Amino acid sequence: MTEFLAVLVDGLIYSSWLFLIALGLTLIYGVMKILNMAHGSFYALGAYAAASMVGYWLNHGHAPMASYGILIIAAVLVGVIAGPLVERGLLRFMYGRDEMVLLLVTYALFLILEDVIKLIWGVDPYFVSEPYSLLGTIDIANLTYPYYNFILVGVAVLAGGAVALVLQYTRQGKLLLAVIHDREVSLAMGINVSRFYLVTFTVGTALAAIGGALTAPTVSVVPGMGVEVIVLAFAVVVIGGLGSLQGAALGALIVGLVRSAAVHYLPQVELFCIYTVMALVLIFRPKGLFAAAEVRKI
Amino acid sequence: MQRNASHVLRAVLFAFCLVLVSTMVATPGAAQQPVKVGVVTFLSGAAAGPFGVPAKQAAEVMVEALNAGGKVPGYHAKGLNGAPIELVIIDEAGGTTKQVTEYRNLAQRVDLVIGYISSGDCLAIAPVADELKKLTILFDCGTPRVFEDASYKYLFRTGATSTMDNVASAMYVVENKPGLKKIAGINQNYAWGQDSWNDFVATMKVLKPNVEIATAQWPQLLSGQYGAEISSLLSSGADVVHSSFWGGDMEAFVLQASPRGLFKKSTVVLTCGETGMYKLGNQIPDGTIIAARGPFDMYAPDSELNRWFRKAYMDKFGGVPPSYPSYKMAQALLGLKSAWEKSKVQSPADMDKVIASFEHLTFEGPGGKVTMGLGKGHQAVQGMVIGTVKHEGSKVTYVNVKHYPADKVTPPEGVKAEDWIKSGFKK
Amino acid sequence: MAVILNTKGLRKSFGAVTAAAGISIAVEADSVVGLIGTNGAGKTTFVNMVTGYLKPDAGDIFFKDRDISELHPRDITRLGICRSFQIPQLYDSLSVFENLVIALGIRDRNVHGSMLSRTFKLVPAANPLVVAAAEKSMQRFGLLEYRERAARLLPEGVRKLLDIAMALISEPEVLILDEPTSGVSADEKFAIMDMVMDAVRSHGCTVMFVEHDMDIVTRYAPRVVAFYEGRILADGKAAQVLSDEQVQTYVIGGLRTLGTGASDVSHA
Amino acid sequence: MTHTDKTPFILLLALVVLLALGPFLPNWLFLLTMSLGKGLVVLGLVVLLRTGLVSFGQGLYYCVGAYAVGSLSQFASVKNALLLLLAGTLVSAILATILGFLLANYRGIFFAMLTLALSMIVYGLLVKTSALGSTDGFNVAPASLLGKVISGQRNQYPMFALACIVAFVAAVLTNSYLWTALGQLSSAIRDNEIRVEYMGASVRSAIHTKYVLAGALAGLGGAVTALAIGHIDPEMAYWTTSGEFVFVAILGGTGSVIAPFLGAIIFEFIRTYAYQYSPNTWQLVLGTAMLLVIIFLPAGLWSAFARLRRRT
Repeated sequence: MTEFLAVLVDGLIYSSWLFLIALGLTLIYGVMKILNMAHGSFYALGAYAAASMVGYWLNHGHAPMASYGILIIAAVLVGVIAGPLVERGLLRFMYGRDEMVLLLVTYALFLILEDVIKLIWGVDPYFVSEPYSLLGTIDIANLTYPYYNFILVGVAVLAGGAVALVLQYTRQGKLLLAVIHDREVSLAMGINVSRFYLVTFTVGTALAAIGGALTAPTVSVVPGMGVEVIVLAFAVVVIGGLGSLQGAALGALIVGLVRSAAVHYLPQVELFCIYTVMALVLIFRPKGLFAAAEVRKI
Repeated sequence: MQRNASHVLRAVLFAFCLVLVSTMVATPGAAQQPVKVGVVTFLSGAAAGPFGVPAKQAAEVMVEALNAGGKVPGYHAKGLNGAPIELVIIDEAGGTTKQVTEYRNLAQRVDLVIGYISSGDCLAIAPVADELKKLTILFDCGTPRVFEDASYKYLFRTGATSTMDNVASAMYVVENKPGLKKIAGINQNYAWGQDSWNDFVATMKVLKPNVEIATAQWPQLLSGQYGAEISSLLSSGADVVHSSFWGGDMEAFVLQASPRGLFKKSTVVLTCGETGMYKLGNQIPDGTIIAARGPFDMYAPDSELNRWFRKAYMDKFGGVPPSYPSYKMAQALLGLKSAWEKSKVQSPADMDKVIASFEHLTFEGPGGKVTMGLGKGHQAVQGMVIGTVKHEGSKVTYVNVKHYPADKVTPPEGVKAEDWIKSGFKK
Repeated sequence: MAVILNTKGLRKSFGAVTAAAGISIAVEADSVVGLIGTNGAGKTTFVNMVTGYLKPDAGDIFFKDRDISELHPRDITRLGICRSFQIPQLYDSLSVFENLVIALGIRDRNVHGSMLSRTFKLVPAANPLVVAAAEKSMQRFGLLEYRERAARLLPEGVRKLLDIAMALISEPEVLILDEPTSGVSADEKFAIMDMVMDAVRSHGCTVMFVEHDMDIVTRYAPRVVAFYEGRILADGKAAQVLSDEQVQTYVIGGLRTLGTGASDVSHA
Repeated sequence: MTHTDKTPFILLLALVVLLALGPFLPNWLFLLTMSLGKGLVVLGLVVLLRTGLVSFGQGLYYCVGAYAVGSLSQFASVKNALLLLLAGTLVSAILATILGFLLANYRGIFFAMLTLALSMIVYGLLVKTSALGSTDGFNVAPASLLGKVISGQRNQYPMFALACIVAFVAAVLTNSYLWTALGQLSSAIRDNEIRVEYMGASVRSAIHTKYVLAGALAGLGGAVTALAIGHIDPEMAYWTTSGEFVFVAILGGTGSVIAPFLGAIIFEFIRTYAYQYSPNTWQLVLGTAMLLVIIFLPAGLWSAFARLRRRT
């Protein structure tokens, strides 16, 4: 029983981590129909930025508590700098090209960013573990968890909720939904699609960076940390149904729980479980759990 | 012409001195052609930080000193028999398919190759080295399969296999925790992790037949998130947790596990822990058992050579001490130098002489004596050292340091490591 | 005359909307039938059911006394029922010639067993027979001048023609045209229908066409079936049906608002 | 598109030139052999791309083909190169036939992702099989042909020649297939599946056939690579490997069966030079090269050559 509780808690923590990363990915896909391979690089950028900024802050003996704020600031900075740079500087010249071409553009971008990161931060690991242990720990199912883990859960819920609310209740959000539903019609209706693309991509990038920034204190920030998360995030988004918010949430939850169950009860299969889940979901729901509705052709 | 004469003169004088100080004779003339040494090590990806770059930097320090001559204690002759060493460095990232291709390209440009951290790459390169008749020195990769599955003429490995890491760790654990009943493991889900865990468990089964395996965790390589694994380790109630994690994964594991009290509940053995120690510093809890894949870094002997190496390295790279990959790279270069000068060859042309004198060679590295004792004289054997972390104020020290002589932790010639362990370490 | 196509009590509803509430039509071989009705009256749904694109909720479809209501479009096509589309369904990135060659390639498979066994012997574009057939068809529908133009670049009228030409490639026994002249300028529409009718007459073929344009209906369809809200309002000789009171109010009235020359109908 | 297809003659010319030049560039033979192996996989991918399908899991068949070769020479000590290549192709084709029943229902990104998932599952299985060396894989013994050892030799020419001939045959067959009615269906299916069905052809079975062809070619490519490298490991099934194939396919273009080989060769050369002359930033170089191609040659490198040919 206690082990089962542990499965739930571990699963929940892992899910929120996944969701934070997948959220930006699914948002960008939903609006721009770009499956962004470089998403992982933005995650890494966020981690590096956070690690060096918080490191600087603490080394100068400032209040450790403020480091949480700095994590977020670092991520947002990455978002508002890298996002527009990439969207205006590269992607906007590619719109209208095939989805796969766009996928490859972002793949090229991913390769480039890998080295850019290396040129800026080198290959040595960065640590900022202080924020992780700062808040102390709590015992659940006679296991110790740092409170920080639950901050991650909180942020994930917050981010998801915020995006959902914006889409549902603000005018801009409704317009965005229109763009998601049908780009051509929205254009015809005079919606400034390119502005929405810019905003969406920036927000998506920032979300990836936040994911990275909040992960930084729990890991050693090293080259290549972005590679592994890409395909994970893809799996989550595809399971949920591309471009679907609740899909990403459900996908993250499923993957998170399945993985943590595997770790607790059957560690041998950890390697497959995510892809098996993805394959199974696609076999039974070919377009993911929350598939977009098909329009009648003739 | 004038220049040439002065060259000869200088060379003769130089040679004369050499005769006095050592048996190594650098004969004039040919001694000026540089020997091109290809160095293959991770410059990108996750293995660059902990292994690739420290190794590369060590190569640069050593070559600089060797070419200058008279700096490296015990290796005073310039370069290789007076011939300067020229490094050609390429990235090891990208998988075996790409590495074999790059190895073939590199082989055209250099006289010999030193490199390879990934066991997969080592296995793939091995037959190609013999095919191209290109002297190739593996400096770090751990799998014993290289010389167990086959034997090669042009291939050498100046670092010991990973067998001794885990055999010795198991012995150390048993000696220091005689009461242990349950062991657990967390290892990356790939060949390195699997082999390490298997050797550790096999040794345990021999030393403590009734030991129970609480859980064996297999996170994916570079997954970075170990929450669930740590929970499972915590609830497993194991006395000892074995991990062959390296680099970022190892550091992430420590950062995530120590606030959750895993290091208090059980004794953690990190067989590759050393690479992270300098950066992790106080993050690493007291009582953690750390190995360095040999007598390297903090476990290195207090020899003149080692003192020089540490100083030279730290001077060049802003006070960062060399970690075991640096030591192993230095070891490879010194092995090469010894063999080269023992064979008295003048030019890379007669490489076969170098190879002949490399076989069964014994030489001094910053980590102490290295003997090319296995694989028909192509595979190095070395003693193993393990210790336990103890913080002295803000300073990390290592207590209860145990040395394991080579023959206690490595199988005899012609016996596969796993069979040797299962046989109860028969000699 | 023998009934070639016979539907009995076809029902189909999408959620709350009933698109077909028991459609029963018997079509004689070599006859020409016009289907009229306002938008949403259920004409296209009927066509989609007959051609296997939609499965009827209830009722049966017989083609020469064989029940085809469970078959796929491809099987029905192979049996000899072909259709054209309201929105032309073409291979937009390919030229007119390529569109037809592909159609012919598929027909050859349908006519002569296994595609692989045959096609490895025959590269359609290299086969004089195929090229000749394609050229004949282009010539018949006045497509020669567009031979090498990509389908997506064709004017709407030409797209319609190509769409119909492809439907006719496999010389069907029953040809169903879904609004052949919609989106075509008034001066083109008769030309199009004439071409189609010539082509059809060259080999015996039953024709059923959905139309909003009463000029076309009156000129080409001896028999007319009027649809209204998924039911058949009237079915019989064109003159009767078109003069039928209900048809006048519900169908033609509805269509007049579309201004599709229903004015002519009054003195038809 | 009247059938004035010169491709077979160009291919024959290329074959002759390669075989003739081979002896004079011994240092490039290995790289070229590898490129041809990769080109074969990409050729299969091009067949799918023409149908509007992108597989992110061709690595699966590439790997299975290689492992078929490796296991046969390891455990059944089969040494005949042709036999091994045949085996690699067949095993992949069979697997593709089975998986094809499932995958023929998928389109677009979901096809891509399902193929990716399947190949990653195979990757996982291999990593778990320590009998096959887990991630370290194992070495493939040199194979022979006509009683002469051709792979794992200092002299790369025989292996290179074999690769050339295999690639030539595969390319010619694929090319003639693409000209058949079934082959022509590719663009038809990409453009309008409804019309294809209404013409009386089964989209599903057409896609299935193409998928099997692509799988078989990937298997053949893997087999060639396994013989040339002399070592195989699960990395071949990892998603980044499959991604690289897609990259090369786009780089080369889908305009001709020659394009994949062109793309593969140029890709290998760019990468090798990047590796040797900017070891610290080769990914940056590769990524930039890729962007330039996508921006300036939307239809791939082949389009540039096609233009030249039209001019002359």
